[in-house]
Amino acid sequence: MTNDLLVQYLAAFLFIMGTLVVILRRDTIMVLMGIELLLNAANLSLVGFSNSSHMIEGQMQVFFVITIAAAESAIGLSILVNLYRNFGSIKTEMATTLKG
Amino acid sequence: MLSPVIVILASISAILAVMMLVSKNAVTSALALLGILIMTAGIYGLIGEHLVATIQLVVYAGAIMVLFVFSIMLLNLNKLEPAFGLKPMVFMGVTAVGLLIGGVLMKALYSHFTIHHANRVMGPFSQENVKSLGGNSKVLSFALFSQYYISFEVISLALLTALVGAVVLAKRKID
Amino acid sequence: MAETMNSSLPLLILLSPLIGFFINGVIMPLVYRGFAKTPANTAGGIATFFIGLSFVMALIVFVTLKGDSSHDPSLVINCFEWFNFGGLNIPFELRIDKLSGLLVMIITGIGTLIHLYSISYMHEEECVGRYFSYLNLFCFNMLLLVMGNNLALLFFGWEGVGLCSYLLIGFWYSDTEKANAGKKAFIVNRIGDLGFLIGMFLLFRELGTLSLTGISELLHNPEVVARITPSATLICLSLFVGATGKSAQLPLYVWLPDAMSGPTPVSALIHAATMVTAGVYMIARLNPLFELSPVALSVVAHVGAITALFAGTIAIAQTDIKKVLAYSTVSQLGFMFLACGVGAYQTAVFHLMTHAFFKALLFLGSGSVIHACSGEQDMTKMGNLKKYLPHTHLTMLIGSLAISGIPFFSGFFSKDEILYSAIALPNGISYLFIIGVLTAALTALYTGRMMALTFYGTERLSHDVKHHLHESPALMTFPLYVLAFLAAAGGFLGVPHLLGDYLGHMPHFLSHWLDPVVPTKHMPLMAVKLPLHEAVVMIGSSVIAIVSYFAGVKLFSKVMFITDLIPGIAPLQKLLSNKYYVDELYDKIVVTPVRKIAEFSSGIVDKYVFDGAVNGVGRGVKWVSSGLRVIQTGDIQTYGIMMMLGILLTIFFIFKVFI
Amino acid sequence: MDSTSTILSWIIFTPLIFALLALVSPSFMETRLRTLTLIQTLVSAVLGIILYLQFDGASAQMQLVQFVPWLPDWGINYRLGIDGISLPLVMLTAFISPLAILGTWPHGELKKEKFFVALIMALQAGMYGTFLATDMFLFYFFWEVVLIPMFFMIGIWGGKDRIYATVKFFLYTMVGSLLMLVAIFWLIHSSTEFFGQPTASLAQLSEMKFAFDGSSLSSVFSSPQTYLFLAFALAFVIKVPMVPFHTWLPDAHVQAPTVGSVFLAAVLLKLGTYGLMRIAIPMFPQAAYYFSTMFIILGVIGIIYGAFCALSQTDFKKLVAYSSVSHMGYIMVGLFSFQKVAIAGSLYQMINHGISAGGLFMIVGFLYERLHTRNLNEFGGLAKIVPLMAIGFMIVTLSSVALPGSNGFVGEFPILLGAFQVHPMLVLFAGTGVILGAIYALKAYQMVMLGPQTTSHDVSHLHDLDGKEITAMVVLALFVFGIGFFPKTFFGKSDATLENYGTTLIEKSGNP
Amino acid sequence: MNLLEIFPLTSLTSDELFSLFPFFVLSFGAVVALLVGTHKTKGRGFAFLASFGCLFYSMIVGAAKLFANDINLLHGTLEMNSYSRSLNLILMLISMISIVVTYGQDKKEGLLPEVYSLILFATVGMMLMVSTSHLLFMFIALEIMSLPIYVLVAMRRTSRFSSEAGMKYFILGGLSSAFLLYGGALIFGATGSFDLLTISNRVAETQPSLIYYIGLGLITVAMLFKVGAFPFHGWLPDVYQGAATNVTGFMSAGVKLTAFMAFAKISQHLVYNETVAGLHWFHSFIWFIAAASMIYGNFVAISQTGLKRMLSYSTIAHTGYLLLGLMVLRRGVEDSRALILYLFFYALANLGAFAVISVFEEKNQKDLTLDQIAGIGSKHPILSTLFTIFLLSMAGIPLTSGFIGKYGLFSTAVNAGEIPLVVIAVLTSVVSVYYYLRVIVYLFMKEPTSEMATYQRLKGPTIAALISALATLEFGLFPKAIISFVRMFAR
Repeated sequence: MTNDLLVQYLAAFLFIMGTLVVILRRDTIMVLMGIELLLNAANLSLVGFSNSSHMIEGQMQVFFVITIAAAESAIGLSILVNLYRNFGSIKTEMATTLKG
Repeated sequence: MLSPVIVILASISAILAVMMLVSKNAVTSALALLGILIMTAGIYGLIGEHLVATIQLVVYAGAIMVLFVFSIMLLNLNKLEPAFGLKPMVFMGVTAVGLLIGGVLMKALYSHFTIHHANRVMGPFSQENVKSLGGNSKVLSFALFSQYYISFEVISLALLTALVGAVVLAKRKID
Repeated sequence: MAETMNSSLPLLILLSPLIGFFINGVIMPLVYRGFAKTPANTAGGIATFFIGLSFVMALIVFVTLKGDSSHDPSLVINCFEWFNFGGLNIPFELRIDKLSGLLVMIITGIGTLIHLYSISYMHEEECVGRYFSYLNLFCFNMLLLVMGNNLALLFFGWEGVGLCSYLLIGFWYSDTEKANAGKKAFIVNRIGDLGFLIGMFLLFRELGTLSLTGISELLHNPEVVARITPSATLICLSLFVGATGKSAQLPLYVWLPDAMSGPTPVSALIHAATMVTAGVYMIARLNPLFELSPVALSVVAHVGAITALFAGTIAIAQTDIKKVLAYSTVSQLGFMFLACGVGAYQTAVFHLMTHAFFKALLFLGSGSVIHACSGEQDMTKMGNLKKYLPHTHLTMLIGSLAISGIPFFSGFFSKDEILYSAIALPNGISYLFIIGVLTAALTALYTGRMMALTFYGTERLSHDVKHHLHESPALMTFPLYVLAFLAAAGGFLGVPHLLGDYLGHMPHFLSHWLDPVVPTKHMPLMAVKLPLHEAVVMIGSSVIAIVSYFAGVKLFSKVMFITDLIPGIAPLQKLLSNKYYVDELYDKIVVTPVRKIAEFSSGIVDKYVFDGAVNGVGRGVKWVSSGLRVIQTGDIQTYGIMMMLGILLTIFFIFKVFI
Repeated sequence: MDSTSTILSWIIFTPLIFALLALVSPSFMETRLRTLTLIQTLVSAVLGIILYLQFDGASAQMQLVQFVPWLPDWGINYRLGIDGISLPLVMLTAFISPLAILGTWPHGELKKEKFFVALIMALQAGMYGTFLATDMFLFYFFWEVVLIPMFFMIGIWGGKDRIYATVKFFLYTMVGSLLMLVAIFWLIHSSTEFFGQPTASLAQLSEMKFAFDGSSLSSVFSSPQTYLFLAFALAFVIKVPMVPFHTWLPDAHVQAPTVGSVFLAAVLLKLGTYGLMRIAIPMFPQAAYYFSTMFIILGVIGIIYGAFCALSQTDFKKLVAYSSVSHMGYIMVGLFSFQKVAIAGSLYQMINHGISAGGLFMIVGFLYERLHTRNLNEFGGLAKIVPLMAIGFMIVTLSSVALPGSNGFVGEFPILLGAFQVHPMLVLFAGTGVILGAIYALKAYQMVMLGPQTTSHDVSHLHDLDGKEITAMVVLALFVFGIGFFPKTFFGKSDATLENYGTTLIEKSGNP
Repeated sequence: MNLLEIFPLTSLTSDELFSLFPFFVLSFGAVVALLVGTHKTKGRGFAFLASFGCLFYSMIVGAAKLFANDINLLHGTLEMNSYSRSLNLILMLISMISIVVTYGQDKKEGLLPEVYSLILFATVGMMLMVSTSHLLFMFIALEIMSLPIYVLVAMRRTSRFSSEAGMKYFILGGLSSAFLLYGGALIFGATGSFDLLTISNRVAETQPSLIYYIGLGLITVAMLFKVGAFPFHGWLPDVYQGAATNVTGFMSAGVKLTAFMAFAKISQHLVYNETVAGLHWFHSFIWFIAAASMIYGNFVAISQTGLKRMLSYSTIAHTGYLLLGLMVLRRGVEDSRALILYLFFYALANLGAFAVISVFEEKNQKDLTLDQIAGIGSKHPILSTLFTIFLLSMAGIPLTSGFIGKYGLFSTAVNAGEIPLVVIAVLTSVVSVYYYLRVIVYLFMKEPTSEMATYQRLKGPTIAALISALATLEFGLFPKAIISFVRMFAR
């Protein structure tokens, strides 16, 4: 059991947690947070791997991923606002007019 | 040689993650996420990735979380109805599947680290090399502007898109 | 033996009625702007001219054909290639030898007379043009049937005459009965034709040719004979099925009585003189083949004999004059087949000829009677017409005497010869002879009855019929007289030895003349104490004939049915007058089932099985589809869960390989 | 082979050119469209005659071939050619089309006539193409293209249940042809292995041998030839149609406008048998021979079953449709009997059925135009009023009951004769079709023409055939009796091909 | 040692500059469109012109430099060779058509002028995605492609459907891209590189550990999500239905092509790599997914009454067929020809079909139903004929390019011995024929109903439909040119 493995374990756990949040929580804001968590987990694992094998690719990517995450959350939140405007709520089960 | 601090940080963030999943209040969850991010930053720091840790704190823990909390307040979503609209069976099932996948993942990681990790491809940037080259930040910055300029340039498109998109979607006036 | 003369005369004989058909069927309507518009005399004149023309030509050819019994100067002319591919070669070849020549003479000759007769018989009908064109077309097909030097051509004519009889029987088509009669005739014939086809196929498989010349040549070759003998029975029987259809033998005779709903001249020409004898002609023509199969021959003989008796019995209880004649035709044809069956082909042909004479005569006579009685056919409504229709009476009397086999009329010689050969020939069978004698008696009886009911006894005419009663015009009586002469004298072409010697007349002239084509079988009894046997048969039969004929005349000038004399047999009478309920039987066992099957197959099978399967698939797809679309709940969680399961699946697939 | 002659392309593309003409034709042409179509069909017929004259009956080879590279990468090229098998069918198409136009045009105003005309022309182009293509891909291309105009014809101008009928027609054919497509892929793929580079030329493809082992059932179903054959055969027998794949036909016929029915019966069905004759049987002879008995049995069932179904119909058009099922059964029997005579007979039967069925549908059309019903019970005794129609009807009836002297006999006699040499019992059964055929044909004739005059319609003022219809029927009658008496004259040019075809087929099929 | 030696600051050669030129031009154009779009009244027109012009210009440049020498920037971060250049060209064509479709549509649907610049951004993302062979750069490109599309989908701001669709797409898209990222991380962990080529070489040298395969599995899942294969298809019908129709067209054409090309590249390098052992699971997995997608898509499409939704299900089915094409890939790009052809022809048909639909849609309408188009063929023969052509092309009937595409795809599959799957494909495509035909039946053979759709008089979509129809027929009848073109660049 080493730090690297621990970090990877943590990353994996966070990743699963994030997935569960995205799938299980029913209000969009939580779901967005879940996605952030997912990205963060991925970052963690990237950094862990790259660090453990004395590389810097991982860290470099993390910068971009973080930026992307920022952009994504911005768009996500604006979509959420839009959803709120149209449905008066951000519950996902509200927005099920398209089905079948 | 497992460093206890990392263990502590990891376990805290794990607990926070669970909290985030189950908590009824969005703000609580947001704060839990914040916690996780900060813990992650801490771990980055401890394994010697200072620049990443800083950026993690600034961008993530700073900007993004503020954004979230702000929009929670904006749409005053802090009081949420029952969190999971799912039948308990389904909930348990999904969680079980998730954990199963997680377990498989961890097993794979374990085998990786026990079997293959030894003969992995090593890069030049061991801690001391980095030190000798003038520190983590310097190395990364050099790399950023020589090896990653394309990504660096391109990422601006993403940000611009985000900007435009946010404006387009959220702006009140409708013509 | 068949030297080919390059004379196109046979072709002209064949074509001339066809030309007549075209003129009456195509040109006249154009000239007169319409189908019903051609005047009777014009149409009749044209038709008669062309058939007469071919009669003349036939006469010329026939004269060139005469020759002694030794050789057969047959004309074979090849007109053009009909079929020729894949090893099937059927040239359009016409052949005139003594046999076909004789039949051509009969067809064209009697044909001409009947055309003449028809002119005045049909003159007040509409669409006479149609009628005469059909008649000509019939003559064409009939001539093709007898002249075709190839079974396929024979079949051509065979089906062609069937078509014409369909058209002519249904000439008054607006009457459903008559139309149905035509349809029935065609379809029953078709059943026979299938047998004929199968026979041809078998023959082709065995011999590889359908040409008559080829067949007869091959059958002179011993090892070919040896090869096909086993299958000969099958071939002959299936061909004979065709014959039973065309020549109205059991079990396919049912169409002929109904066919009487056609105009009477048609009955005379088609259903007495020519078409119905096609079967006899075919068997006589293929005699070398039939010789190979005693079984088939005896079947032919038995069917013939039984039919003869069967039809005779029916005839005796009929009241419709034409029905009587129809059944008598069936029974006479039975006689011919009996002759063929016992191997006396020449005798069959001989009887064919004489029968053509007297039966045509009788039909035309009855036509004249019906004409006179303004369409009345029921004999119970006639009687004592003798004094109104002298000519008709005279000619019909001769005819009836001929058919009954009163000595020295034509029927006497031919029938007598048949009876004689029924026992005298090697494969002759005595009980068939008995049947024959019985039938002969019956024939005389019902003919006498017919004469009596029609011409003698009390007058039973309804008033207005009586009012219009008149002797037929000369144009109708003339053919009657010609035929009467033939019916009376025709027999002298085949005088038996016994008399032949005394009459200083060359005995069995016709038979000897036909020898090269249809060889004689030598009669074993002929050598020893021949006169005695022949005398016995002859005298016996003539006595029977005379007795029963006059009995018939005498009895039935007073009463109409046997039941009136012997009340005990009323049920029998009923049975007979209903023709043994054969039509009803067929309706039960054939017609109804076919209709049922048809309704079943289109109503049930097609709708529910085949189509049901197809539509079922469609419905199944729709059902699955509506089932599948349920998982698209529109709720994002469902999709997420689906993805999760997808990942699980992936991992499962990965680990299936690794663990 | 290089492009020596372009006449085949002309035959294919003339209708298309006219179709474009019709589509762009200005509004005042609307009334002349029918004339335009007639002109087109006549032009095609003339081209057909020229083709017939150019064709050399002595040679069994593909003639007048044209070769234009199309998709050389995939071995696919625009290859056209004609031989004694396709010649009669092309001629049939060329002659039936003008007759159909003459005889069956609805008297009333037709909606969107422009498109109707264009579709008719496109349909012809497709049919010519299918008969003339000597490239597998091209063949499939045209084979599918034929569907589309027919689909629209039935669907837009059809009767009450037209949509059900047309969709059924399209899908049914689609199932078969898509499986055929897979088989085509397989063929071309193996051609890549066989010749080094892929080729879709029928000539080359038919040089390939596919393993076939008929020793046991398992071995049969483990040999590729079986699957290839079955895939092709399915596509074709659906088109023929062979029982039990026939159910689309009655619906399609009943719903289709008369022109459509005529083309469908006269030519489209022949695509199926042509496919069998050109591709399925000669390319996979052993498999074909192995399954021949099965197909003959199905054919015989088709003959009898179709006849029985026809027997109980009261809808005249349905009756004719089922009679088609019955008659096409003969062709199946002939093709799969592997006898030269029968194969030749089948080819003739294709033409003859085209003529007789076409004629019958024209008659149906005449009656429908005049009385607006197809119910046989509502006719009767018309012969007095419309004698010409009665005569025409009688003539096509004779041809359909295969009376000697009519063309029908020329087809059925050799088929039965040939098939009898190998399957006597089956032919005996098939022969009952001759009887049943007579029954339903005469029944139909009597119900329409004979008997007392019908009371369900006022038929006294019924007008007889007009000039165009007369022309159509006369030409038809000429064909009926011409072929009936002088088959050699009409089919002489096919002999060489048929001879060669039969010989090679029989020796390739391992037929003892 | 000196950092400059490790990270040398190289300057771009003119070749490299030229091959990056299209990206510059497009990004520039996007910004310009953004700016001119702010004009009060004619904003949309200007934005359209600007974006169209830039696209046109960059296409010319791209075409001119099509066969310039290959360049490879920063270990596969950008691989510009004739292959990727041509794909870029196709993508630019697609986005050009969809911009034309958007013109007119935008006013009707009340889309802001930014829509053009967003489309351009997305295009740049797509082009980057097909041009890179660097896993994480692929992630970035994917995001650059997806973010504008999230916005575009949600852009009918007053329509509940649109915002719902945007939400769904965003959430599930984010999830899937996270999978891609994490999968990339795992692969990186296993092999220590992001460059596909390097990875495949390393994998070939040493048997990778399990996380490599799991990472690959995650990436596969992400890709399958983007292309909308069966268990990951959930978003697709809803999003296609909810988005503005021009956007739907753009997605069904562009995103699909991009995702498939990326997927093809990944699987060519990481899976269909003879030297790597034990990747059969991938093959059988894709087999399963393909079959499931065909069956599911086609069967469910049957019971749809909305055209957009029906077409989206048919998209799932087509994904199945395309996966069939993916399975026959080998290392190198030869076999991707059939895939590219099919994708291109399918893109044309889809763009056209959705263009026609958009012509008949009301503002903020949920979907165009079959009843609405009943009997429209007699009122608008031209448009209906165009629509018919597109449907026939999707059904793969001859005369249309769809047939050529299907032919190429299936024959390639048969050559690779995938006959059972091809048979499934063929049988299910019979089902598809049924629902395509049903639309045609409604167009031409049904009687008009009361709620018959009204013609919206949109120039853009009509022109676009016309162009795509012509292209469809042209490639259907004379495919030689395009095929040899593909053959040329997919060398």
